[in-house]
Amino acid sequence: MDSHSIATTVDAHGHDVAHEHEHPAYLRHHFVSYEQQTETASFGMWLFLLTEIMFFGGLFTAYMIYRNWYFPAFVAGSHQLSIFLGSLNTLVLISSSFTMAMGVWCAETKRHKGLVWALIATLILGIGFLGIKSVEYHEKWEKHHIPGDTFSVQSFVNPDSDAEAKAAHDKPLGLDMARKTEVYFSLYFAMTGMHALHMIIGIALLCGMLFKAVRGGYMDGNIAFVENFGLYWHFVDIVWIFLFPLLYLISRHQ
Amino acid sequence: MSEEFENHDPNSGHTESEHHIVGPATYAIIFAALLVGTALTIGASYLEMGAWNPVVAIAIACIKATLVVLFFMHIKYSSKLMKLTVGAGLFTFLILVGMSLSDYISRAWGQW
Amino acid sequence: MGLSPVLWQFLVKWMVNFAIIPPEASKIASQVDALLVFMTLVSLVGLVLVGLLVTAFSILYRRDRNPVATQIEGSTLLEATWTIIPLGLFLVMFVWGSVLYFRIYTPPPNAMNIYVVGKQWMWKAEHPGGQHEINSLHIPIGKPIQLTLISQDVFHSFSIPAFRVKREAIPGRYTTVWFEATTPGTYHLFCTQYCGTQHSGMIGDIVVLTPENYKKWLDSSTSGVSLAQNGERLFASLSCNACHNGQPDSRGPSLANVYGSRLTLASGSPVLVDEAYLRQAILNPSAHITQGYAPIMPTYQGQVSEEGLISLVEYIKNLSSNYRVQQTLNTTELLPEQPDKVPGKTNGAPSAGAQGVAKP
Amino acid sequence: MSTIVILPDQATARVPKRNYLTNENGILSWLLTGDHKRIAILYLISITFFFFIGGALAGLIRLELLTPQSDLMASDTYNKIFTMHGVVMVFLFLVPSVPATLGNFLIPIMIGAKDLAFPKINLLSWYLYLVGGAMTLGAMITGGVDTGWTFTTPMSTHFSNTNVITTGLAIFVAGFSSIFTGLNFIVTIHRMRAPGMTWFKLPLFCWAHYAASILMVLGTPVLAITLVLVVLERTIGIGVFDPTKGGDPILFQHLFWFYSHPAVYIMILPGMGVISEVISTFSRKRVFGYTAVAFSSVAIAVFGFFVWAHHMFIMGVSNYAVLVFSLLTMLVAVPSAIKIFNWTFTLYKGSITFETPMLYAFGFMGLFTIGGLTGVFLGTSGTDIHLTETYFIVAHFHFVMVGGMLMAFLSGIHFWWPKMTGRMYPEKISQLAAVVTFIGFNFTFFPQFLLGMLGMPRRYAAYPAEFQVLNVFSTAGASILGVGYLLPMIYLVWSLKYGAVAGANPWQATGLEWQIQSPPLTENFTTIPIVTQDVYDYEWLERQKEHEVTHVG
Repeated sequence: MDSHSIATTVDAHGHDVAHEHEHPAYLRHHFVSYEQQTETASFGMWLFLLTEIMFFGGLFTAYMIYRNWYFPAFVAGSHQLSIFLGSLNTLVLISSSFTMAMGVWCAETKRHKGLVWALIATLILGIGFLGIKSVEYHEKWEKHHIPGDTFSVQSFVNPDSDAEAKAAHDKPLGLDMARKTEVYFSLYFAMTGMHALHMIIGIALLCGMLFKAVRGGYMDGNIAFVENFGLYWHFVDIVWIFLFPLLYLISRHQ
Repeated sequence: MSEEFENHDPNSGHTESEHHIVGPATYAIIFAALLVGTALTIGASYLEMGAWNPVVAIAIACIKATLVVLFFMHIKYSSKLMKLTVGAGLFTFLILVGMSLSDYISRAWGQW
Repeated sequence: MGLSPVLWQFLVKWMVNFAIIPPEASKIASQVDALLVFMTLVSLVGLVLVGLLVTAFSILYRRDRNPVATQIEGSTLLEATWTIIPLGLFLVMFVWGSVLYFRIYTPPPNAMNIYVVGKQWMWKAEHPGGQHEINSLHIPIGKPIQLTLISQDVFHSFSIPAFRVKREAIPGRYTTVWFEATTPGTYHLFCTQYCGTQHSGMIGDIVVLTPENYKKWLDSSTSGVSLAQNGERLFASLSCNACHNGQPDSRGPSLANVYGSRLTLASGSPVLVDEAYLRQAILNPSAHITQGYAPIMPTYQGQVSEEGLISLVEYIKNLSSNYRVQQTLNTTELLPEQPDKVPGKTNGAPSAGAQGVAKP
Repeated sequence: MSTIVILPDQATARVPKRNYLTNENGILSWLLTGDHKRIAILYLISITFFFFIGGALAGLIRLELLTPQSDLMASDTYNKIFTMHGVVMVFLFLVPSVPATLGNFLIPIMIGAKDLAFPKINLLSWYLYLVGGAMTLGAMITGGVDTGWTFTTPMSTHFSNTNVITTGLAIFVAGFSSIFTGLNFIVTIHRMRAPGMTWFKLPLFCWAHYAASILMVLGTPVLAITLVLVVLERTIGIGVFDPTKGGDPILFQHLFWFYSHPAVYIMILPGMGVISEVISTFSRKRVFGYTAVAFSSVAIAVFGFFVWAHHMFIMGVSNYAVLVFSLLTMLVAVPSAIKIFNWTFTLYKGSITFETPMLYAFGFMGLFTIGGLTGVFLGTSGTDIHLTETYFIVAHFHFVMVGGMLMAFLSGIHFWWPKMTGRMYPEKISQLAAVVTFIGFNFTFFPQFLLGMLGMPRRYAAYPAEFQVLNVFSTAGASILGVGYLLPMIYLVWSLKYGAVAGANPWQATGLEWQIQSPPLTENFTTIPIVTQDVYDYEWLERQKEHEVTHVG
């Protein structure tokens, strides 16, 4: 604690220049050991995921309140969603979570090929998820189920005019309740939209990671990024695990 | 929150939780369990259970999420601090949802 | 060294009228003030205590007098003292305050109901007798008055400092507050929830009158059509009576004496019929179907203004028999006893006189 | 009056040549720095900038309220000005003020670390803050926004045609800046402590920041999603808060206050941390009831999440919810009372001197006590009905935020100024500034309590003439207050060049930050310290000094 001694010099970007004992190059200057650095990184990532929980928390709160208020509208609204596509997407996302977990394992055990293939699989599955989601969104667009000025309650006041509503044997809703389906679709788009946004951010990060992995990255033991991305990807998966039953499944009975 | 404040030295603390590598076998089992859970929840949605439909669906979703958190996200093998962090997030989430709902539920009190 | 004369005038005027609380003009005001005085005293004691201690310690233990500090870890006893005593005092305030809160927001059953609609940037008061006011409210002393508030657009807040009451007017939902004025006079009415450009212009007068003067005012400012009468016309012009007529084969439930009763809805849940329920049932009938009836009622959202809804609600509240409903249904004749006051708006054109149909 | 200040011999003393300020030169070395101390300086500059913008807006508000009519400006201009004042002061000054400047600078040093856990994220959070600030300024210049800083729906979604979207997104971005700061602090305090630095050897400053960071991390995202929904409602017309589509505007209030109530603890807790340090140092004494003060910070953070609906007592929430939230509000008032009494008793048997930071701290204690106690008036549901939405609430939160937080901020800036710059501020004039600020503050805001009691509503451009005298008092006080804030600005800048050389530990304080040179090295410590002494251990410090003397002798 002698303030005037000049011992080691450390530059602002954290690379030890004069430390005698061996440290890997990726150990940043302010950490004592690599373990401290990775633990710190994953703790930070978890705290970030907590903010994500709260971020979606507001939407879940809104969903619970309005589902109780406008149950028939939520039933009719959920009949507009395809269980097949929803289930397929769940399958896709769980698989991508699995491949990502395998990717983390490959990185931990320094399997270069495995990591690259796991990341490619994750990437394809992630893009596949968004593809299926966009098919669903497109259908909503065509049927004027996007909230806003163009929103149409036709499918709900006159279910016979609508294939999905007819298939679900929907009874016509009163105009007032039919209008409340806009609340359902507002939440549907807000929740799945926020989820999709997280997927898009994830895919962008994944591309960068894959690029680095192909060129031999992450084989030197510095896999904090892979691990933390894994945490993020699994979190996005968990959000979907809740969105799928809430939006697609639980309201199907009336 | 008391464990969080126990007097432990952060630099010796990390050695207690030696980095645990979860193997492909575990991942495969969890993956299979998640698929089974998905199938179950879809199947359950076709059954007529009245008020129990959402309960069952949410329960299955919670189990699935727990599996992902514990194994895919390695919380089962992580330090107490991490477990506590996850718990804190869940707790605050429940506060947000629960206390907001408390207003909505009790608005109708005295109205029957 | 002259004070500016303008400032001097202010000061004199202010000192003459100095007050730290507004006049107490309602029954609840003195009760609120009692709690305020209690809280102010507790606060002063706390503040003086902290102030004295800080001053005393600063003098006694300044470095000149006490060059070496005595290290003290703390004292559990003291910690407990200043945890428990404030907590106890706060809990007293909590209980006392909550009692007042429930009193202010639980109208007595015999209260006279006045409807207030807030819009950017004015208050519209609708008296049951058909008196309409803008930015003012005339009320008698000695009678509990319930305000049923709603907003047409954004949040507003109906505040009467002299009565110590305040309630937000919320878009899409009724809220209530009540008071009993005690002293005649004119008091401030403020909108206290920020509501846009002319927020500070959304003010008015609460005119508290003696019962005699109030009666005079009522007679001199009536529009001739009470809320219920206007509601009756709306009821007919919107053809509500086609279904809600109390006949054995009617498609809608009878509305006579429905106010204040407990209904069972089609969903099986019981509900108390109050103003808010009636309003909701007109706008969102699907969720408010009485058990045993088919969900065929159309919504009137967008077709009736808030004032029209108030008239309808007031009409249904006062409906004690279906006799006149059926009369109008059979004869399409309306309000035969009122033709002189509303010339040209009687037979044959029932809708012409009804106020409250929303403009397209 | 005696002083504890011990400065090195000014004839020979120099500010150390090698320090974090001189380590690298050039503008890029600042803009791309990972050094928590440099980022703190960057924050200090940008926050001061926004503080003076917000302050200028406050001056305009007070000028307008000099007369009952809206004569200086039209009412919509007035509305835009108080909205901007709120947005700038809350999101761009108060929330980041102490944490992003003093917290950033000191937390790593106090716990014996070389830097925060994530230096790049720390820098990112400053850039996010700048982007948020720039967007806010952009919104202000291109027509302003007139919803109030609370963005009440449906006012903000459907009835305002001003720049709500830009401002909302600005707050969204600034919110992420705050999230990253909080995240960084939590991780740092958990993971980066020096050997021997146990939780109960942490300075209370760190405890307070830890508690505030929990609120930042868990509260801010709820505000973020709420603002996203408001923006979506304005742009594409979704129907979550819109009553005409079946949404509930009160849900917006719930979500908004779920963040914005804890936000007041985000603002005040770091200030409390500063006060703990200052009072301990200038009384030469360990903080009375260290554990109680530490845990009361955490208690405030935890309870802070349970009380948000007390902002909505008259908004038509259920009466039973009001009961619950009012009761919980009373509970959250207790830890604040505990802190006040513990600070008071820290003085007991101390050896007190009255340097500027201590004067500000006394100011804090007085004003925060008033602010806290009047908070109880508002947390009590029965009296809240009369007092809410009036000038009483304006006075209350200014007593807590300006009287509390800003006093603490200035106290901390003066206290650590020698550490940050290596030079002392001029003592006499700064003591004068502290007194002027205190007097000006009371002059400005105490009349507002009376105005509120009398029922004058807040956010009124024009008001009934009977309220004028008190408003004149308030405006007069504001001009004194303005002088009080300008003075430090001037003499602190002056001291950068002409201030006395401070030396490592001018206050003879115990914290780790005082055991290293001023200004510190980029890496803070040449060797990671091993902490053996207790926190606020003045006896250890005495021994340390004796040891040095004998050593030199």
